[in-house]
Amino acid sequence: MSKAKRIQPSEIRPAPRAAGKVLDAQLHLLDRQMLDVDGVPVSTVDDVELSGPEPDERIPESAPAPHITALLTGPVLGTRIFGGRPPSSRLIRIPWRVVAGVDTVITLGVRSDSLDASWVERWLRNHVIARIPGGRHDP
Amino acid sequence: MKRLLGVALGILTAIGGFVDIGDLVTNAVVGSRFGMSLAWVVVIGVVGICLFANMSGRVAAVSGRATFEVIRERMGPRAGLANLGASFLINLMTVTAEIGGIALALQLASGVAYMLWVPFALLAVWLVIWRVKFSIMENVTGLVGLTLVVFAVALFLLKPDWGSLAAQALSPSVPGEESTGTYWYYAIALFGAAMTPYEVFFFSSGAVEERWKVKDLVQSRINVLLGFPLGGFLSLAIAACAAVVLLPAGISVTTLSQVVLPVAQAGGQLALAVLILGIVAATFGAALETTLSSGYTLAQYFGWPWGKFRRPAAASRFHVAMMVVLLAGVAVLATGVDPILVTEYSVVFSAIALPLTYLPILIVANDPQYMGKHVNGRAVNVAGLVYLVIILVASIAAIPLMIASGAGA
Amino acid sequence: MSKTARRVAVVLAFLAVIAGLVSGCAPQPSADTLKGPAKEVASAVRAGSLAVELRMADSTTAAAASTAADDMLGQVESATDKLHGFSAPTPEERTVRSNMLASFSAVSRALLHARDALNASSGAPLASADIRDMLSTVQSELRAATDQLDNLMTRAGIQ
Amino acid sequence: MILSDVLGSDVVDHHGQRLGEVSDVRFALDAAPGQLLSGARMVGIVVSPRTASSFLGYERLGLTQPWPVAQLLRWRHRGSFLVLWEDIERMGSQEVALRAGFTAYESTLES
Repeated sequence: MSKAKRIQPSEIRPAPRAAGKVLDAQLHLLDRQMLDVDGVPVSTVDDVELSGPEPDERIPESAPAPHITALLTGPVLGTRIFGGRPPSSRLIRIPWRVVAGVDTVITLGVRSDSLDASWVERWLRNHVIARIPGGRHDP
Repeated sequence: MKRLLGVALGILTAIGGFVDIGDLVTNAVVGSRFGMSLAWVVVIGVVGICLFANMSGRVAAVSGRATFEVIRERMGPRAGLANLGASFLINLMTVTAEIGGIALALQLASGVAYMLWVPFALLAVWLVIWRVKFSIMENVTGLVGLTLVVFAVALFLLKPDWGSLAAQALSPSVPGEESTGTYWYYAIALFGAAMTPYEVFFFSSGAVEERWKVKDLVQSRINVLLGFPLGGFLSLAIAACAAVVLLPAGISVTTLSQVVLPVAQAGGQLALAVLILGIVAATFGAALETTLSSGYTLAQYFGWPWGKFRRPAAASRFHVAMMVVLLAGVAVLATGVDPILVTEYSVVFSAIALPLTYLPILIVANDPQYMGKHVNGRAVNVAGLVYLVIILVASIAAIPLMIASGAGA
Repeated sequence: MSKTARRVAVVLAFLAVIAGLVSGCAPQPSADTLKGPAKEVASAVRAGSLAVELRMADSTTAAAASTAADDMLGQVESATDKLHGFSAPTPEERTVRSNMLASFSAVSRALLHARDALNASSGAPLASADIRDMLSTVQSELRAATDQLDNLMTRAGIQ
Repeated sequence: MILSDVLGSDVVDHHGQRLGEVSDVRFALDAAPGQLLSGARMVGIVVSPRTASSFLGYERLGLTQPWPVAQLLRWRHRGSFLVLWEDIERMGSQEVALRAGFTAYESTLES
């Protein structure tokens, strides 16, 4: 606990109002369930990808604010728990443009089967479940 | 009529969930060693499970979110994973114990060694999970499990000294034979058996499976308030039967074959047959619930599609996870470990993991973003907090007491 | 990530403490350690007795009663193993232990007979004199074994 | 960059004096309208003086029940503030540096 002594800003002003809906990532995005256009669970939001800035590089004044490019899922969860960072190529992305709504769940405007995020589900379906008699029938 | 049928969900979780192998064994052990002097714990446990099952059912009905989705979202990935690990381990232990319980009950019925029944029990449980509709599953095991009422009938037939039973229950004291540490260890075991976390996972996920809406809340409350006290009543009858017959005879329960002795003495072969049927139904129902619960918790943490209302192909990871759990449970049994011992440990570990499950439920039940105007009332919050303190104390005390009492030896 | 490392260290330390406590509480050799196994066997033989009694009254099935006898047999075996595991440093303790072991094996024999008799009682009508005789013989054997063990426990100061 | 890079990072002012940790990143749905939902523009970061574990959101959502839990979490997060994107000079997984003369705003969300 040998953190440097902390200082507190002398004045805290009322926040300016934003025009659109305001989201806090931890509160409203991370770890929420994502449902596809038919209400089928896709995955959880394990992390969020931004358009910038480059880590540890000086941000020029009046640089445009970054925006969310994609919601991430899959192995990135492990790095959130145990630390580290996966290579960018291993991230499974759900592009922000397919996100249709943010509430207690995140709704997507596309079908689950069209997303990379559900490849394990499809693999197990085709290689295990569908091969057992009754696997494709309603219970 | 439909509403009447709906109450069966409550009765199922009461019989198959409240009275499962854990309650059967723990209550009989306690009755045979401590008489009715731990009855108060069952009462506290019943009130607690009513409170939190009702809360988790309400969250599921209003928001459509089952308990473990809420746990992940509120506690974050790290604490959520710790909770998942603990819950999953306990679920696995409970699945193992329940399948062992089915096999032990079938051994009592047939005289054929229980090990030979394990593969049949496994196959039957898996087939039901694979093919049978949720509502049929819950109604059949629920109704057949009701035959456990034979414990209460047996208690009447035994013509016990009701006054002394009541005295033991109302002014509890540690019997001279036993140490205080052991008494409190079993208090925690009983509490854990009554409040096992898988019940709320199952209950809330079941509400989603049955597509409960806000208008079903009244029914959910009836289910809980009727079903769980019935389960608690049966638990007390089990303990009382053991207290009346086995305690005076100097028999302390360690096997399922001893649990049934009082009922056989009171009601003869017919009662015994009914009882074995009830035990098979209750452990079978609980095996289904715990297997499903382990699938629910995993799927809800990782956001997979889940539920028996989907065809297996539409919830492939969920079904694969449950197959793995069932096989793992049977692998544990194949080592020759005593299922009753697994049961006794599973209820204590349940008690240890309780706060991880119940705190997030209490918090989300207060969040208007999820609950709208159906947030907890003041009385429910006060009761919830009181229980949170009890749960926390039980959870912290469990391991020291387990060590001090040599796991109840 | 030093925070994570610290958390891991705390968890590991906690586990180490628990492991230490558990191993520190392993059974120590003393006369008191006889108490556990002795009580287990005392309970087991009584349960066997009750099962035979219920079978004689036709209250229970052969399958359930013989399962009970078989379970109790297993319990006596595990108690015997436990007793073998304890060391008895003084001569008196050795005597008590060997008497106890003898008594356990008497119980074990009686339960074995009980199980076989209960098994044999299936199918045949209970009224048959053979079965009744057989069951009452094992019942008295169980009683004798119980009395022997009880005496031994009283003498050893276990009650 | 991804969010977990910055969440939990230390926040320092331009002198390197420590202010707290990044407990959340705030967005507003007011960027260029997309097909389904507007783009999510980063508004700023929420700095908590003590802990990054945002746990449960009591600190910003005006939740008051059950009160002992609410009070405890609120107390853990007292003094949290919001810093806008324009006042951030550098963002990294160890440290987020603010520009000289940054402004601290209230971090509460109106719900």
